[in-house]
Amino acid sequence: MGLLSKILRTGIVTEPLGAGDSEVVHLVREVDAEARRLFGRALGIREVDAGSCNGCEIEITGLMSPVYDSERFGFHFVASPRHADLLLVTGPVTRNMEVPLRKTYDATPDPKLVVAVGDCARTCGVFAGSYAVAGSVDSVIPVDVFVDGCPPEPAHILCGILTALQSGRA
Amino acid sequence: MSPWLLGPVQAALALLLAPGLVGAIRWMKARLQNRSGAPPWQPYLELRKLFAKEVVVSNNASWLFRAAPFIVFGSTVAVTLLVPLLAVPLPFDGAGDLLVVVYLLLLGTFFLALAGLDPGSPFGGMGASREMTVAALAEPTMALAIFALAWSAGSTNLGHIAARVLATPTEALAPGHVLAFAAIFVVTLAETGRLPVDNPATHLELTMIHEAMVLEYSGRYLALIEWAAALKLLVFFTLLGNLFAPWGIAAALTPGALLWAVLTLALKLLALGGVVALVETHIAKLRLFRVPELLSASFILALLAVTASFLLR
Amino acid sequence: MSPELVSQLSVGGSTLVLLAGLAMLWRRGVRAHIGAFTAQSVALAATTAMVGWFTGDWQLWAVAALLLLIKGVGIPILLERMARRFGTERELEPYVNTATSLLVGGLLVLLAYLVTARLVSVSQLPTRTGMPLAMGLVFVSLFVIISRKKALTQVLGFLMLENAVALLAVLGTHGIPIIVEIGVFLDVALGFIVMQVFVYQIHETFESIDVEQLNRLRE
Amino acid sequence: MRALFLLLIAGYASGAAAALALGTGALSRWASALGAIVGASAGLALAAGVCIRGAAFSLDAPGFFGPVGGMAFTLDPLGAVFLALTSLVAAPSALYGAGYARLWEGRPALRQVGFMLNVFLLTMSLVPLAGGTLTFLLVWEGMSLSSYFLVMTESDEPEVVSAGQWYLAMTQIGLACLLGSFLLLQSGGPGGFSALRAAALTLPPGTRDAVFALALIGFGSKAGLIPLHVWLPRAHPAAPSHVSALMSGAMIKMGIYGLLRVSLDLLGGGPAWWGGLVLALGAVSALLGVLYALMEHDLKSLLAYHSVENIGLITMGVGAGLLFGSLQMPAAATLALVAALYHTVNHAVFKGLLFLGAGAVLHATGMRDMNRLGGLIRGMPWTAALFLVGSAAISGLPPLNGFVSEWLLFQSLLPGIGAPSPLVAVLMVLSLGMLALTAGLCAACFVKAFGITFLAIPRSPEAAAAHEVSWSMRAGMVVLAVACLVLSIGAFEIVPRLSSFVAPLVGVAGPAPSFSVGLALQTPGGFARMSPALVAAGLALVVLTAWLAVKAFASRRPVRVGETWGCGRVVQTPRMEYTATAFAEPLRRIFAAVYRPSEDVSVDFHPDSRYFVQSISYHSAIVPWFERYLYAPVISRVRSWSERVLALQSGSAHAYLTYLVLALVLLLGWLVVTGQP
Repeated sequence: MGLLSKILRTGIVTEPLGAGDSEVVHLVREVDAEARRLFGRALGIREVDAGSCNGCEIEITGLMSPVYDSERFGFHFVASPRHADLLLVTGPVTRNMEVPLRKTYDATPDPKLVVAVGDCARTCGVFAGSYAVAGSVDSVIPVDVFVDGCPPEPAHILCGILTALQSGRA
Repeated sequence: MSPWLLGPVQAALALLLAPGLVGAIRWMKARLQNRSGAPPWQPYLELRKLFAKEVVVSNNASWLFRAAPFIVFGSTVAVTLLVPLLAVPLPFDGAGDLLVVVYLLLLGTFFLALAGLDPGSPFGGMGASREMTVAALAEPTMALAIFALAWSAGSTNLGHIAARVLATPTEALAPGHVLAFAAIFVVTLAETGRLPVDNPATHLELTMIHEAMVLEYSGRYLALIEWAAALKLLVFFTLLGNLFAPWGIAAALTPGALLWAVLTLALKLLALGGVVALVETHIAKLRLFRVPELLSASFILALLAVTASFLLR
Repeated sequence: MSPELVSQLSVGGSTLVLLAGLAMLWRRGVRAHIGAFTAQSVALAATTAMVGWFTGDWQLWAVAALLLLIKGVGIPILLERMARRFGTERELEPYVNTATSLLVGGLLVLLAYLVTARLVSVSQLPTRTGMPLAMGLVFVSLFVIISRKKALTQVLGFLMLENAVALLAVLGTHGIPIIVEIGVFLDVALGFIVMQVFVYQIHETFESIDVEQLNRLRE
Repeated sequence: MRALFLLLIAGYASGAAAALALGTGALSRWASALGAIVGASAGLALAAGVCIRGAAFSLDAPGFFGPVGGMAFTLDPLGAVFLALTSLVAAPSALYGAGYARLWEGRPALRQVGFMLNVFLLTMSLVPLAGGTLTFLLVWEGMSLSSYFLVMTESDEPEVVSAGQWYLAMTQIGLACLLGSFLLLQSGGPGGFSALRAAALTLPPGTRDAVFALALIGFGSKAGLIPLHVWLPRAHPAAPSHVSALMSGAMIKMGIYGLLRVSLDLLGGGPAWWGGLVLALGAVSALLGVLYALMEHDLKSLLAYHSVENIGLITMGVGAGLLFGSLQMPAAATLALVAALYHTVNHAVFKGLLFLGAGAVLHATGMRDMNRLGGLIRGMPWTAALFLVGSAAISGLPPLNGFVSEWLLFQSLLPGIGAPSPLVAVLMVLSLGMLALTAGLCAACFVKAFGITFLAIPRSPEAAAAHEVSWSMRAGMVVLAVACLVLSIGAFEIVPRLSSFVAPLVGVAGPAPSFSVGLALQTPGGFARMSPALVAAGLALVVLTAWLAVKAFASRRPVRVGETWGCGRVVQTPRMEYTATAFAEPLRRIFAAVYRPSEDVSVDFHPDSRYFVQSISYHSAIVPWFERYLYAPVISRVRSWSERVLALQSGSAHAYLTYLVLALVLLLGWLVVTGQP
């Protein structure tokens, strides 16, 4: 019963989402109304690591922690792109990950969104010009929102996703 | 309300409550993990979204892949016609008993496993193989627990069992009943893919059993399968609730009694959901080859239940 | 208390006692075994008290209290200390894996039911219905002793056997006189102390309480 | 009735004659098949006539063999059920065989198969018709020999020859036991069954037990009960598919018929240990049958092991019936025997369908190994759908007939738990647990069999190039598939009729307990009610409404065909799929105590560097308990004895003459000593 009493003692630790600063989040493509209406309250996210150094991954796992708790917005992380509505892509697209990333994009049913997380996703960051990098994420698949930062805070990633949905709810 | 209308009303009610039950369990688990979590009605929104989404089907899949969701959903809904959700004089009680319920659920598992194999991905094959292994090992426990119940109630038809326990309240505390309840609870955790056997919230394909089979489904097919899985959980909870503690079930089909029956049913489902949430917060997933130990323990519980019902003959 | 309520309660009580025995077969950790033994002793004391209340015999109440005191509290504390000193690492791979030993346990209960069927039909006492399960526990505890490698687990097996016999006595004959009961407790305490010394010696010579090491003693 | 009987014999005889006379072309194929179909339909009509009228039909030809004895044919309702199921499987198999036989066109084998098939069907149909000992043993041996020749059609492959040897040895041992059993039974009067029934009452208990034991061994070896089942997984895959469908569907049921005829009809029931032994044998056969079936990845031997499993289920019903009969529980005994009979008919239908399906797969791809099949549903949609119906039926899934008889079996074991003696109650609980485990494992095995063979990506070029089989083969399978559904829906009509056949055997005076109320089946004492028709209708209705609702409310977007999701791997090859061995691997580890699996993996690396693997070969085998620990010692001892006896064959004529004289003298001496007239 030690666990139960610890649970009761700590109580709910989820913090309300602060107003994210706008220059980190760049909306690239206008999301059509039907997708926004659908995904407003229920969104399946498939995280794709296209060659990232895992800095962004650690922040993304922060999303599922009790403090940021992305589930309260109706987001839940899914195992297969077939179940997903939004691809959370991190890292520059390496040569090996170019085909798998495109296959993942094709495997996701429409309507679908793509949020590219981290500087590498937009400008290949420190890995720019490397022999192993095929290019930034938007050169492989169409991207809706970029979230800058190396790595971006979980709050910013959350704002990025919410911006993609234009719901912007706190 | 004519008795024949009770069947479809029960089915509709079950369809309505099932996603809510899964949502409530997720909400309780979230609260036990100290986070606010999604609201309990989140599964309804997910189903609405899935029904509107596009369907992507693998090029290896055959017609069976597209027919399986309807068979799985249909067989589970057919079970809700047999299970005493609201009232005891069931119109369809003569059509099927507890064995028919078990075999209808097996029909759903059979076609879901085939649909898992169809696209030809290794995950689907792995999920199908493990799901059928667990289902096969849970059968003997289910059979013995059914007969422990049926033996003390004088019939395997669910209406009779519930009516019998309703008539003699001390029957519910008989050791045979309590042991059968424990055995069926373990089988519920195994059959509906809850924690000790299979983790419903996992993302790692290699540890999945139920979800590995449905990785290939999307759009409305996935919605049907998710809804059928929630319905199966509701059916098992109703079996646990209304067969072992049938108080609150309407004896007459008056609106007042029915309303009271819906209320007590919801309460029972929440209570059982709470127990499952607590169990899932406290224990970790069993390795696949420790699952037979859990199922043989539940078989022993069922065996003792039958023996106990001998002794009190 | 009407007779059939007593028979129902006696079956319930002896089922709880038997379940604690089977939990010993199922779980592997030594600490879990001690917990199972404590629960068993408490259930046994409760059943004895129930029978005492039904027959109105004060001796049974005294026996129940004694049971609770010695086996419910005393021995588990000693066991806990032994477990802490001799290392509570999990039961190594027992001779029979858990799934098979559970199935064997189930078969033993059915065998017990067969063995005591005639006995049950002969006796008129309302508590006769619990006797097959008590006999089942006798077989299960014997199986625990032969199928487990840890000396500590075998000690628990012996204590469980003693519990089973006590339950059988209570259910079969509504309790034997208090003097005999006290004699039984004394020999249990004595046996337990001897075993404690024995386990201590094993630990000293082999640094583990794995009974299999004893095979090395033959020349 | 007499005309139908003669038509039956004439049909099969004409089919056999046509096969011999009309050469090896298409004409001979169709003529022999037509003859068989005429004979089968005559048999079905005869059986239906007897079933509906309930009265026995008998025809005696006393002087047929002169002084030795006559042929006596009687058909009582119990025999009629077995004649019906034989004919029900015979007609579609013959139709299927006509298409299947194109394989042997232009070769003498076609003549042999055509002739032997008709002789086999004739003798098998006459077994339930036999009314006397001589007739019964004659047609029984005819059935065994003709099926032996059918198994040996492709006798150029070594394993077919060894299968034939196993099969012949086991059938002759069975015949020897039957001879012993009937001789003991007939120790008094002439050969007619009615005379035997009278004689059996006067037999001392010791002889009755001996008769029962010998009959159990003889009929058990034909039925394939566990210790005597070794020939079944060898002979069935070796025989042509429509023949194995007939063997599995109908021939092994003759073992059950014989057991029922001897133990219930001739001996009129016996002590409780008879039923207990048969029930225990059935439970063990069922569980071990399905466990061994799980480890097979050859489609036809998998189905053969499932025949052992289903025979186990039927024998459990027979055993329970015998047990309740001896405990004076007539209603429960009738229910158990009805469950056994109904499962016999159902198994004949869906096992015949499955074997024909496996034959179609073999015919189209030339392979039986499931690990090299796969994706056949695209090339062979009809066969896949029909095999799916067979798989769902055998796994006991609701709308089909397997479910109804398995439900009846469950309900028939239940009253046993309330039996007065605790040993019976414990036996019932254990056999109930084993029955449920068997049902679960059977469903798992058929997900493997159907899924790996027909779904996903073809694992070999032959599987990819598979095409649908000819219409006649498909027609045969469609008839059986429809029969599966009809037998389930019509249960409320069939079960009361079966119980009226069986009740007199178990000593139920007056009207037999009818187990059906309106559309539902009801067990004695109103213990359980279930209506297969309502369940099937309800299921169909709900699935239809779900389909319509989804079509109406779900999104209008067209279905997009994409690639299977495999974590984005670049290419999707058949080697990444699950195979039959991989599918059954968790169960193999869980039941390792029964299988004792042995695995050896050999890896050979690339010559240049140890880090690159050239090929990995994985071989795993399970311990064949019965062959290694029961049959091998017996065979080796028999061989050693035969070596010793070989010494007698010294080669000199004089030695042989002396043996003759010696024997004569001994015989006369014995006569003098015992003073026999």
